[in-house]
Formats: sequence, C-alpha cells, structure tokens
Amino acid sequence: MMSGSTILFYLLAALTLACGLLSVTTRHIFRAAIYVLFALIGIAGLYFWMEYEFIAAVQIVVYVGGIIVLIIFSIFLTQQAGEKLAKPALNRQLFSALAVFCGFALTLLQVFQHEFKAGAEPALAPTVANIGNNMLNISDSGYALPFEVISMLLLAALVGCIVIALRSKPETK
Amino acid sequence: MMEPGLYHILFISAALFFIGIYGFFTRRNLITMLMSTELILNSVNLNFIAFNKYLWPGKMDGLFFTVFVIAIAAAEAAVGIAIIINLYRSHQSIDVASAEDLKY
Amino acid sequence: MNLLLLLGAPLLTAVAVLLGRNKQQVRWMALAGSVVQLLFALGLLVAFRAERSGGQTAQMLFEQNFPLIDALNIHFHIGVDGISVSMILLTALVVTAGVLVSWNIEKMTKEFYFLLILLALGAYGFFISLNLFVLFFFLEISVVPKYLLIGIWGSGKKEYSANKLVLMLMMGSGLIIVGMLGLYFFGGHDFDIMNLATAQISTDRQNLIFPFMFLGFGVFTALFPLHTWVPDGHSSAPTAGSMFLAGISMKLGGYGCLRVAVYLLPEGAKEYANIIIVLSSIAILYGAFVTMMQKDLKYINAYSSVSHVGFSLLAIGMLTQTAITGALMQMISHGLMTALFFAVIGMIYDRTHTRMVDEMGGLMKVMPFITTVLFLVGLCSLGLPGLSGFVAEMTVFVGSWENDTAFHRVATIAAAMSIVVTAVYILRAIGKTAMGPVTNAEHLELKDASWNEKLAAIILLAGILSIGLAPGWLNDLLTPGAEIIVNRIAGK
Amino acid sequence: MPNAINIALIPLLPFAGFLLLGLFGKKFFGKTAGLIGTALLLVSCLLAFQTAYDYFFVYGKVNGAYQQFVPMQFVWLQFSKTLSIDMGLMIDPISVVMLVVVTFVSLMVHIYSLGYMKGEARFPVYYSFLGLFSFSMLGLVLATNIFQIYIFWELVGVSSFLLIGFYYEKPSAVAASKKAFIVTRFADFGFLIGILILSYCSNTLSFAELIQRLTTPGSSELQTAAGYSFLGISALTWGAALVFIGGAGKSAMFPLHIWLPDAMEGPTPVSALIHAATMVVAGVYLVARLFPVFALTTPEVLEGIGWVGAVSAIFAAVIACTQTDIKRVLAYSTMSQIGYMMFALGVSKYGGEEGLGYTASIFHLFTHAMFKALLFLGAGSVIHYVHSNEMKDMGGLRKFLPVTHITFLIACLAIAGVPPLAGFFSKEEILLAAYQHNQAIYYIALITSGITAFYMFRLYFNIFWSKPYHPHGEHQGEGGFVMTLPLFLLAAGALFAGFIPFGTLVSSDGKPLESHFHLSFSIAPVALGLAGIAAAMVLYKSQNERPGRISASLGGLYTAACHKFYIDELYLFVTRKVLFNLVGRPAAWFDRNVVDGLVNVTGNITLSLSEGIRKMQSGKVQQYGIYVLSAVIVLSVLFIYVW
Amino acid sequence: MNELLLLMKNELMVTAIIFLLLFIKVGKGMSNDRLLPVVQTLLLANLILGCFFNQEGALFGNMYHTTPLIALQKNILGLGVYLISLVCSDWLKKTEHLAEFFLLMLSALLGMYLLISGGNLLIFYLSLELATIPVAAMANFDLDKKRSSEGAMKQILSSAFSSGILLFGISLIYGITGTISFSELPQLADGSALFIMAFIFLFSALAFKLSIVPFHLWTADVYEGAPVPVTAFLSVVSKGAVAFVLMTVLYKVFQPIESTWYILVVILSVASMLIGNLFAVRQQNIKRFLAFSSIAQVGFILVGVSSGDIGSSTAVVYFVLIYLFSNLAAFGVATVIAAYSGKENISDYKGLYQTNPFLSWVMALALFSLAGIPPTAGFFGKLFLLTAGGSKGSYVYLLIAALNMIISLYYYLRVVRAMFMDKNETPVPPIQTGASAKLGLIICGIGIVLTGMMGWIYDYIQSLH
Repeated sequence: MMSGSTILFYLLAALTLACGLLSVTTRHIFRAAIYVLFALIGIAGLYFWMEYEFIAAVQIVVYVGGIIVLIIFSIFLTQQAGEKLAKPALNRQLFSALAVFCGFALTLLQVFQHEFKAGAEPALAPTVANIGNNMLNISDSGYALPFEVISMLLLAALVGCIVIALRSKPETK
Repeated sequence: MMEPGLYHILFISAALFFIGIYGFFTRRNLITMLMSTELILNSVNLNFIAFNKYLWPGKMDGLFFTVFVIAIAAAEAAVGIAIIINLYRSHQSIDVASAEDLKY
Repeated sequence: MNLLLLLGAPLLTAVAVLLGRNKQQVRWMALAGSVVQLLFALGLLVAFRAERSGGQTAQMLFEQNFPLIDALNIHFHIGVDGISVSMILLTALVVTAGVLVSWNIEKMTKEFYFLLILLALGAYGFFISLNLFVLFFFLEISVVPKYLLIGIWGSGKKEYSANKLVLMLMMGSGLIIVGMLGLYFFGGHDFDIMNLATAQISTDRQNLIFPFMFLGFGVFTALFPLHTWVPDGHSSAPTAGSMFLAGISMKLGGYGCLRVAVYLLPEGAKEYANIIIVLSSIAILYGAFVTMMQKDLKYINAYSSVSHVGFSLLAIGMLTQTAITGALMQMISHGLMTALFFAVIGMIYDRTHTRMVDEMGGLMKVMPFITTVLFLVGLCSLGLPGLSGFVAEMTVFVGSWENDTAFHRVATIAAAMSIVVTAVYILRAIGKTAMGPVTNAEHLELKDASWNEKLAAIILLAGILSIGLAPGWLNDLLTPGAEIIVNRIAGK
Repeated sequence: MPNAINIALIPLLPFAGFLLLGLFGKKFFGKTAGLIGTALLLVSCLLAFQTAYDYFFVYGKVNGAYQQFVPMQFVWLQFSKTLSIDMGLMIDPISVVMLVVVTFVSLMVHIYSLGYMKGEARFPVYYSFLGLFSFSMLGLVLATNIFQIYIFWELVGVSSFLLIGFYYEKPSAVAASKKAFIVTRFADFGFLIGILILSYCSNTLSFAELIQRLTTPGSSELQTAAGYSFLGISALTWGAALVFIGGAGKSAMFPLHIWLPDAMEGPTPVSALIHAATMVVAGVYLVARLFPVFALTTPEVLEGIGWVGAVSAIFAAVIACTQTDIKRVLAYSTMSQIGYMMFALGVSKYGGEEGLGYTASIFHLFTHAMFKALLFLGAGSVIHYVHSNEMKDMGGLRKFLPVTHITFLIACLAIAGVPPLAGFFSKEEILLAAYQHNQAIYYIALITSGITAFYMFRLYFNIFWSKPYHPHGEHQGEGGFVMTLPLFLLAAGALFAGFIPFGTLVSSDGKPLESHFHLSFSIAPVALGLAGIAAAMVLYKSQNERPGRISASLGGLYTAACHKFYIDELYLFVTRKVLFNLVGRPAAWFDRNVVDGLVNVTGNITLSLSEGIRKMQSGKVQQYGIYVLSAVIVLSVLFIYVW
Repeated sequence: MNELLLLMKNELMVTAIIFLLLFIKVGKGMSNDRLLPVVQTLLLANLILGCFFNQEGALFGNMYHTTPLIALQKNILGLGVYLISLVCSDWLKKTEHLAEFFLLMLSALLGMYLLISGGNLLIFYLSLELATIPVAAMANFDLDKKRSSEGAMKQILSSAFSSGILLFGISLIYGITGTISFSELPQLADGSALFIMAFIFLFSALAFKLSIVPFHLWTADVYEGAPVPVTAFLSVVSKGAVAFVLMTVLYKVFQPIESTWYILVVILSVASMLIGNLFAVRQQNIKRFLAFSSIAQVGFILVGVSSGDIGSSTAVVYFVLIYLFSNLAAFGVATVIAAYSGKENISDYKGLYQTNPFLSWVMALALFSLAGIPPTAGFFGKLFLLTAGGSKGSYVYLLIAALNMIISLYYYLRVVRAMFMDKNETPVPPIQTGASAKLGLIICGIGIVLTGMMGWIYDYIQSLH
C-alpha cells in the first residue's frame, strides 16, 4: 500500500520529468519556458519532500522569481511569443538521442550497480539556523570563502551584463 | 512499489540530466538551449540533496553545493542572456544556426 | 686555452654584425670574426698537441663543467679530444671560406652574416659539448638558421627545400630527443657523456635506444633512405649555406653517431652494425649511381655527398679502430672538399647563371683558377692520393677489411666499387664544364675568381692538401679518440 | 751504401718542377719553362745513372746476389698497429733499371718537346704536367710499400689523364682522357681489393715483409691465409689475381686495353713517354715486384698472367695490321710488346735458370722503352710535319725527313727483332723462356713476332715510301736540334742496348744469370720477322691494289680487326646501356619518386588528413556538445570495461 | 587576521584593484589614456608584492591553502595579465569599457588564484566558474562585431554545458565518498567503476577548459571571435591556471586511480597534439592558428603532466612560464598589427619583415619558442616536459610527441616564411608601436631568450616543492 508520501513523490517525479521532457520538445518557446518553470517547481517539491525546505525556498525564489522571469523577458525581447520554433534537423535529433540514450543507460547502469556507503555521523538537520551558522563560519565546516567567491562572481556577472546588454550605440544598419 | 528512496531520486535526476542534454543538443533557439542547461544544473542539485539526505547527513556539503550552484546558475543565465541579446542585436536572430560563421 | 672563447668569438661576431652600420662594415666584421675563430681553432690545435706531448693523457682536455640545471642534473660540460679539435678546425675553415665567398651578397647582408655566424656557433658548441643536453641544444641551434638561409637567400624551389630540410632534420632531432631521454633515465638521470660512458646500461636497453640515436643523427648525416633533404636543400641553398650544410652540418650527424650513439651504446652498436653497414653500402653505391645521372652541378655534389658520407657511416658500422679513424677522416675530408666544391659551384653559378653542366663547356679557358680548383676538388672527391679524400677512403677500406666475415668483405668491396663510379661522374662533370670547346659565346667574357674567392678556395685547399700530403697529424689526433670508442665496444 | 738524398732527389726534382711551373709558370717563366723542366730532369737523369752505376758496380752485390736496399723510409700514415703506409725508396735491380729508363726517356721527351710543343699557349703547364708524371712514375718505381705503389699508381693515372687531355678543347681528347682514367681506375679497384687481401693475409703492407711472409713455406701468415677462400678459390689467389688486374689495367692488357689507342689523343711526346715507355709497363713492373709471391705462392695466377700476356700480344698485333692512324698502330704495337713482357713473366719461375723469363721481361722492357719511344718521337716528327695522323696523308717522306727516316727504320728493325739490334736480344730471350716452359705460348709469340715485323714495316713503308709526297703549305722541317737529338740518342739505345749483359744484372732471385745463346733457336723468329718485312715491302713499298684485295678476301676477320674486335662497342654497351639505363637511371628515378616521394607523400597525407577532419570543427556549438558527451561516454566505457 | 592578509595577499590585492576600478567607474571615470597606466602600475605592484612573504598555510578549514609554489603559480598568472595589459595596450586604449574590461579580467584572475589555492570541490567549482563567466562576457567586448558575439555565445553555452557535466561528476563523487575536500578524497576514493566514471566527468570539464581534444571544439571559434587580449588571456592565463590545477587534482586528489588517469592523459595528449597540429596546418587567421597551436601545446603539456612526480610539475610550471612569454609575444604582435591595420590573416603578414623588422623578429622568436627551437626558452620547456614524461619510460609516446614537433614546426615556419621570405606588393605599412606595447614585447622577447638559458629558474621552481 502506498503511503501519501510515496504518492506525492511519484506525482512530483512525474511532473518534473514530464515537464522537463515537454520543455525540450515543444515548439512553442513560451510554453517551453512554462514547462521549465513547472519542472523546476517539481524539483522544489522534491526538495520539500526530502524536507530540505530551505533549498526548496531558494529554488522557488531564485528560479521562479529570477531566472525564469529573466528568460521570459528575454523571450519577449527577442521573439514573437507565439511563433513556432524551427524544427531541429532530423539527424541531429537522432545522434543526440543516441548519445543521450547511451549516456543515460551507462549512468543508470553504473549508479544502480554501485553500492553507496552511508555516513555514520549523526544527521545535521537542514534548518535555517544550521545553514546560517555554517555559511558564515570560517572554521572547518564553514562556507565563508565560497560565499565571498560567489559574491565576486555575481559582481563580475553584473558588470559583464551591464556592459554587454546596455551597449551605448546599438549597431544600426 | 518500493518506498521511494535514494535510487528513485537518482533515477529522476539522471533522467532530467539527460533530458536537459538532449534539449541542449537539439533546440535551435539559444534561449531554449539556456533553459536546457538550467535543467541540467537542477538535476545535479537534486543529486546533491539526495546524497546529502540519504547518505551523508552528518554535514551539509551537498546542501551548500546546491545553494551555490543555484547562485551560479543565476549568474550564468544572466550573462548568457546578455550575450544572447547582444547577439540578437547584431544577427537579428537567436537561432543557433545563424551564428556559425566561425568554423573549420 | 679556454674553450668558452670558442663560443664567445662567434657570439661577439654575431652581435657585432648586427650592429654594423653598412654592408661593407658588416662584411669586414664577419670576416674578422671568422678569422679570429680560425686562429682560435689553430691555437687550439697547437695547444692541444702541446698538452698531449706534455704527457697529458686525460681523455678530454680543457674541460670545464658548470652546473646548469641542478634539478635535472644538467651541466654545461665542455672539453675536447682530438676528434673535436679536428672538427672545430674544419668548422673554422669552412666558415671563414663561407664568409669570403658570400662577399657579394647584397640582399639583407647583415642578417645573412648573422645567421651564418650563428650556424658556426652551433657547430662549435656541438663539437665541444660533453653533455648530451648541451650537445643537443647546439645541434638544434643550427637548424633554423638553415631554414632562413635557404628560404631567403636561396634559389630554385627554395621554400620547398627549406621546409623539407628543416622538417627532416627536426625529425632527426625528435628521434635524438627520445634516445637522449632513454639514456638519461637508463644511465642514472645523467646527461653527461663522460658519466654515461661508464654507466651500466643493459644490452636490451641499449638495443632499444640505439636506433633512435643512430637514426636521429643519421638524418643529419644523410643516412639512406633519410637523405632526400640533402639534394634539395643543398641545391637551393646559397653558396655559403650549401658549404655549411654539406661541410659541417652533415658532420654533426656523423660526429653524433659516433660520440653519442656508438660510444655510449656500444652493445646497441654491435647489434645494429650490420644494418648500418647495409644501409651505408647502399648509400655509397646508390648515391654514386644517382649522381651519375645528375645534370645540375649542385645536385651532383649533393648526391656525391650522400655517397661520400656513406663511407663514414660504413666505417662506423665496421666498429674497428682503423675504420672509425677513417670515418672521422672521411668526415673532415669530405667537409673540406664538399665545401670547396660548393664554393666553386657558387663561383661558376655567379658568373654563368647556370648550374647545368650541359649549358657550360670549356670554362677552363675563361676561368683557369676556378676550373683548376674544381678539378682539384673533383680529384679529391674521387680519392686521388695527395688529397684528403684518398687518405680517408683508404683508411676506411683498410679498417673495414679488418673484419673478416664475408659480409663485411662484400660490403667493403661494394663500397670500394664506388670509387670507379665516382671517377665516372666527376670526370663527366668536369669534362662537360671545364673542358671541351666553349659552347656559350657569352661565357668568353667572364672573369676569373676575385680575391675573396681565391682566398676562400686557398683556405680550403690548404686543408685538403695538408691532410692529403701529410695525414699523420690528423691521424694522430683522431686515433686516440677512436681507440677509446673501440675499447668501449670491445668492453675494455 | 746508397745515397738516400741523391736517390730521393731523383723523383723530387721533377716534382719541384711541377710545383714551380704549375704555380708560377705562366706568370714568371713563360717560354723558359721548358728549359727549367728539362734542366731539372737532366739532373735527375744523371743522378739515376749514377745510382744505377753505383748499385750495379759498387755496392749492390753482396755475397754474389744483388740485394734490396731501403735507404730511406718513414711512416706516412699509420692505419693500425701493424699496417701503415710507408714512404720510402727501394733500390734493387728492377727499380734501378726502371729509374734509368724513366729518367732517360723522360729527359728525351722533355728535350724533344722543347721543339715539338713550341708556341703552345699552355707550354709551362705542359712541362709541369710532365714533371708531375715523372715524379709519380719515379715514386712508383721506388716504392717500398704496396700502398705507396698504389698511391703513385693513381698519381701516374691522373698525370696521364692530364696529359692525354692536354688539348682540352678537343672533345675527342677529353673523351680519351676520361676513358683512360676510368678504365684504369676500374682496374685499380681490383688492385685495391687485391692489396687489401694481401695485406690482410700477410699483416703488412711493406713489400719486403709481405714477400717474405707469403713465400716462406709454413709461415703463420700463410697458414692463416689458407683458411680463407671465396667461391672455392683461396684468398691469396684472389689477392694476387686482383693485384694483377690492376697491373693489367695500367699495362693495357686484354681486355682492359681499350683506353690505350684512344690515349693517342695526347701530344705525341707524351705518348712516347707515358703510353710507350714508362707508365704502361708499370703493370709489368708490379708483377715483377711481387714476382716471388706470384711464382712461389700462386703459380696458377702466374700462368694466367702468361696467357693474358700472350693473348694481348697476338690480339693487338692483329689489330695493328689494320689501323691507319700511325699512332694507333704504335699503340697496338705497344700493347702487343707489353703482352710479350707479361707472358715472359708468366712463363718464368723463381730463381736460377728457371727465372729466365723474368730477366727477359725486364730486358725487353728496357729495350722496348728505347725503340718504342724512338718510334713515337719519330711519328711525332712526321705528324709535326704533315699535321695528320693518317697514313693516307703520308708517303714518300724519306726525302723530307731524313733523320726521322733513318732512326725510324732502326726502331722498326729493332722491334721486328732483326739482329743485332736491341729488340732481337730481348725477344730472343723471351721466346726461349716461353719455349722452355710453355710451348703453346711460344708458338703464339712466334707468330706474333712475324706479324709485328709485318705491321711495323707496313707503317714504315706507308710513311716513308708508298706514294710520293707533295708538300703543301708551310713546313717546319724536322724541328731542329732539340727534336733530332733525342732521336739520335734513342736510336743509339735501340742499336746497342741489346748488348748489355742483362742477365748478370737483373734476375728473379738477384743472382747473376748466364745467358745461353743458341744461334739455332733464333732462326725461326728471325726468319719469320724477315718474312713479315718482305710481305710488307711487297704490299706497301709502292702503291698498289694488293692490300685492298687481301683485306677484301679476309672479309669479316679484317672488318672485325679494323673495328678492334668490337671491344669498345661491348664496353659502351655495358656502360651506356646497362649501367646508365639499368642502374643509374632507375636509381635516379627511384630517388626522386620513391624516396623523395615518400617524404612528400608524408607531407601530403598530413595536409589531406587536415582537410579531411575539417568537418569536425563545424562551428555548430550543439555538435560540439555531442562530441563532448560522446567522448565522455566512450572514455568512461573504455576505462570501466577495458582498463 | 595577519595570517589571512599574508596568505591571501594575491587575492586581496586583486580584489582591491577590482574595487578600485569599480569606484573609478561608478565615480566620474577616467580616460583610457590615464587609466591604463594606473592599472598597469597596480598590476606590476601586485606582481612585485607577490614575490615576497610567500609561505605555506591553510585557511577556512583547508578550503584555501597556499605554498610558495602556488604563490609562484599565481605570480606567473599575474605576470601574464600584466603583460597582456602591456602588449595589448593598443587595443585596450581603443575600447570603450576599459575599466570594466579589467574588472572582468581581474575577476577571472581572482577565480584562477582561488582555483589554484582551492582545497575542496566546491571552491574548485566556484572558482572555475569565476574564471569562466567573466571571460565569456569579455569575449563579447568587441560589441559591434558579429563574430565577437558569436564567440561569446559559444563560450558561455559550451562552458555551461561542460560545467553541467562537471557538476554531475562532482555530485557522484560526493555521493560515493561523502566528502568534497581534497585532503579527504584520496583516502575515501574507492576506485569503483562509478568513481572512475565520475572522475571522467570531472576531468572532462578540466579538459574542456584546457582545450584538450576532443573537448576543444569551442576553442578556435571563441579565440577567433574574441578580441585579441581576451584570446591571449584565454590561451595563456586561463590555460596555465587550469594546467596547474589539473596537476593538483590528478596528483593529489585522484592519486589512487593514477593508473587510470595516466592512460587517459596519454591518450588525450596524443589526440590533442595530433588534432591540434592537423588543424593548425590549414589555418589562415592568425588567432585561429594560435588557437590550434595552443591545443597542440596543451597536448605537449600533458606529456609533462602524465608522469606525476616532482619533475613533471616543475616542468609544467616552467613550461607555462615560457609558454606565457612566447604566446603573449605572438598575440602581442598580432594585436599591434590588428589594431593598426585590421589585418588578421597570415597572408597579410607577407613581407612584414621589410616594413616592420622589430615586430617580425619578435613574432619569429615567439614562434620558434613555441616550436621548441633553441636558443629560445621553448626548447628548454619542451625538452623538460619530455624529460618529465619520459620518466615513465613509454618511448613510443615520447616519439609521437617529438614527431608532432615536426608538424608544428611546419606551420610555425609558414608564418615565418610569410614574414621573411614571401614577397608582397602591399605589405602592412610601418607601424609605430606604442611605448607600452613595445615594452611588453621586449619583456616577452627577453623572457623567451633568457628563461631557458637561466637554468636556476628551473632549479628554483623545483626547490619550491
């Protein structure tokens, strides 16, 4: 008998995979963006399901609130939303499918063959407090340095985006 | 059916990973390619969280990895989109086939 | 005698040449520099003989050893034995003559002399280095200037030839590198030739490395069938370039074959001696026959070089002391002779603007000096007593004959047969160019050699004659070195 | 004791002349060059005579046998501990005889050339070449070491080349000089290998030691040498035979004779010196030098030498009958006479009475030098006078060239073996030696002597009798004193040289040899000789139809002889067609297309590979992704399942 | 805190410059002519500072560690950036966004510093991204040029793809071992099939950054499209950093599976040399040409990397230093010519020697060094790489490497031939090279000539281990 949690899991899994698959096959670009959104939400759901609420929240905030919005804006900027996308070349599709299938098969084979060891240490709950402690800690288990690094990266990305996207004299022909 | 566990999630993430790759290979629109890479990154995140939860709950390495990957994904997407928009300005198209001058 | 002077002199000359203000100044500076080098070389000879007769019996004299890279145990180790001294002398002679015959180069004079002197630097360094790494360094130094010399100042299909030459030589270098590293690791992380000579390297390993070394240096010395850079390279190069290529460059290979491949890997040498003999016998005869069919003077000399250098390699394959002495003599003799030959061809070409023997005739009448030199050099090439070629070839034959198997005998006889073929092509070439009636009326107006050309010819002729008439001094220089090599082969 | 300096000066004076005239002749000496050369050679000649006198009559004979002396020797090139090229002077009967012959004939030629070559543009060069030749020949004669002889052997060859090609603007002279050099070089190749074999067998290069080691029965060297053989023939036999090939080449023995007739392109005095009296007998000298080895160790080779000599003698004599170029007739006659010398050695044995052939050979060498040089110089005078070598341009010259006529006649009689001229004595001895040891050769020689008389007098009559001569253009006459003096001196030699008691001076073992002279034995050869002269007189004394008819009736034989039995054509076929077309050309083709081709193909393969994989870099970023993924998968599979 | 200042002085200095630039930009700005010398001076200061007070130490719980060798590696990269600022000054002066350009470049440099110093996979990943994303943006700095955008697009997309694969590999490694720390990984690595697969996933990302065949395909397109300074940065500094970190990763982290990665490195290095050379042979554009040549060079670096002992890491560091001088000299000449005449094709270089002997000599020197011809330093570099690679005793591999030098020589000589031998009716006109560009080129030239001759440099690098 399946528990509710199990059912929820399969639903989320189905949502994620189906939306993911649809997002790479649909020929409406706007729909593709929406499918991606749902796939990401599905993943966020899985995080919830695994009780990583913080990550789920970040997922929703950054992806749904940030990236997908950015993508949708750029779609509006560059394309008529209703236009159908060009069909990919058939042999490209075939080769891609083949390569992807092989990769998938190999990965599954290896992953399922492998016997993962589990850590013996007591679990550390992924609470916001714990996360915060670790993140700003410069001791052994702290993540202050990555935090600084990512801030520099975001700064650089920001500057780069500004220079590129806001070029002063757009080419006019 | 089994109780969902690590291997289920690993299956999902692997599937999503290769779906993303398939998208990356086949979509001709640059923005959709970018979206595919987001799928790839998310599948990885799923992996990290799963491993963290089921195998190594003693530390939060996986969790933090996920956090930073999300952040990087955002930065990458931002720069990517900026470049794509710029490309659109000069090429008047965001079809990947329109930007294939550099070759051989 | 400080051997560093031998490197310093060309280096200074090269710098001075680059700073020269006009062409005439550059020429004189190059000449002065090369004369200084020649004097150094002669002084070295004198000093060396004095040391030896003073009872100095060390294998190498005037040694110097500075650490270069400790981490890899690389030392800048230099020193000379009789073999090196004679090779240095050869280089100095050829370079001086080369500077002299290039007097009339107007195109980028400064660069030309710079590269020429750079080549000399490479050769000097090569001959004095006692460390494989340093040796290889100097060997390589002399590769690229050749490319530029041929490519910029050459004639005919110069780019093709320059490319071919450099690429083939680099192939040789590639093989040498591998062999060198093999030696380095098998010989206890050391590049030093003197140390490697005492290192115990197992026979299997020697057999593994030897082909790399020998083939590598073989490319430089035009080992059949790796010789095809020779005809094209030589014929496209400017006169001094050809002189250097055939006169010194090919000797780098021969010297390397001996000093590095055979000396350091005696077991390997024994293993492959028969193959060397077969290849070089083929080279000797084949080169001679191909020469017979050539119509271009430079090609004639180039292919005859293949044949003549084959004697050196044959003698190396014979592994007897006399043969190895002969190999070295042949190198020196051939170096002088072929340099002179190219010099003369250059002089003729400058005047007639052709190198085709069929388009000349009766030049003896118009330019007696040049044709006399041509004639002498031809006689040297065909091994006439009194000239160096004879001494060298006979030493090779006698040395080869010391091996008493039928195989060695047949190879020696085959090689000796080439002296007939050589006579055929040399006389054909000389007969067509120098003798007979003057076929081209325009040639009647031509002038004989100018002072610089005469001087160049005389310098080289002096070398040829001093060996040909009194070979004892050279023999004395070379024999001890050859003896050491042979003793090592014999396992003593 | 021999005076080393005096003897050393004999070759060195001409060498000095060579250097002096070669380097500065044109600038400083000009017309006096000839005088300088001649003067130097005169001194040299006098020294040679003095040496000969001293040797034969003062110190040479010890214990009743002439000994070998080495007054001077030094190491020139040390090959190995045992083998070295030594330069030295060897004094023994044959070398002394040769010294005299060489310097004397050379002096005659020097003097003669003062007149003959007067006005030549390269007059000093000519004398310098003559000096070089004299030096080389004398060095050869004096050699103590088998390699020394080889060295001078080669030098002689090159001087011959230079002198034959003296008129370098004449294509035929150039061709002839090349031919002479290459053919003799081919023979020298054999010589060289022979030297190597002998030196290896005996472990020395010095003549004295070599002979001693190889002729002492049971010596260790002989035993070692016996161990080696090739094609079933022992190494020593090979060595001796190959050394002889060298000699045969220089001495123009069949079948290596083809260069000699062509060599007549050189100035006539040169022919007299080199191609009649001195260089061409070097082969004989070489065999004589190594005679003990030939006679005692390898008698089978010696017998072969005998046969080669005999065949050459008659072969050349037959051809000489058909030639119309007077110098070529003389050339073939030379070849024939050297054949005599060779087979004389061939039929000789070592020591005592048995060694008669040896004495005879050297004797004939000596006398032949006199009369053959005379013949050539005479021919030179004739050519000088009529400016042609062809018999048809001559005839009736006896009135115009009286001195030449008389001396030429003397020489002809001498070569025909008419007693009591020089040729008679030496030839008689040869025939006697042959008679005693090899009857077949004896008969060949007998017939040859008849033919010799015939062709010599055919020549004589054609030049001096036959048709009357109508002078046209300017004629210098006989060229004055410088040209007639040598004729007289040589004629004297031809007349009286036969009376020298040669056997007491030169013999195979150094001990004097009593010559037994049988009058009855001489009847046959003299009669044949006279018959030959008579036949020639009948046919050629005056112009008539008979020679034509006879040659027509001989048909094929005559044509063949006229074309020198097509030996030249054979050689040409072998060199041009076989060597050039079947070896040289394919080799050259192979080099350009296969060896070089391989290099180019490597380059082209690289370039076309580069072109071929161009598509990989398609510019499509998604394709790049597929490559990356595939690579990852393939590598993973490889490393998981293969390694 | 003092320890932090001392150990992270390179990073801190670079960060300081970044912020300075930010302030300048946000403030009233400066003209390029004034800004450039300032930046150059700051970079030089960074370089000089980097030479002192180097010690070993770790921070942030082993996430960051440094040794004198690492400091040297950082200084080499810093030198690279400084030289780029010199030799490319002609281009830099013309760009509209000089401050931003340096800001991005220094961010990338910072990323590289952290990459080298990083002590776990997270820092590794983050700094790899930090070293990549700004470069992608920089690649687009020729804003008006189509090719520039195309190159940038290819760069960002393919690097995103590759970092996806990298992350997947990292996640598997994390799953298998439960750690992301470099110091713990070697003990926990089990060498299972999945681990090897994960390693290959991870390696592919490094290979992608280093442009190892077959992960190299983006390289040429991006190099050709991007502005020359960016190309130079990518091909020199970025390559160097990744080569350094590759050694750390292979030698330390994946030491347990050495037998696997040795074969992998050998295969890929042969492939890189071959493919790189084969493509370089047929290139017309000088930047594209240098791209493929750099792929072949990387193959060569891998020869040195393969054996995995002290000698090999010394040889690699040494070679990177030399490669930096050589390649920057080549790119420097290319920039100068491109900046003044807009010409980028090899055929445009015909007859260059007649009009610009200085540039021609520098270029020739650089190419000879790249080809490994003495007396240039490249000869020593290559030889030491081979020596390092030879210690494992696979001579066939060495032979292939040595023979590949021939092909490479062939195409390097093509350029030399064009400059020195070919005739040209309309060669590039004489160029008045700017002072700082000239200075940069001269430094490179001196570096090319002297680095090899001065054996103590090698000894010094070795002594840092």
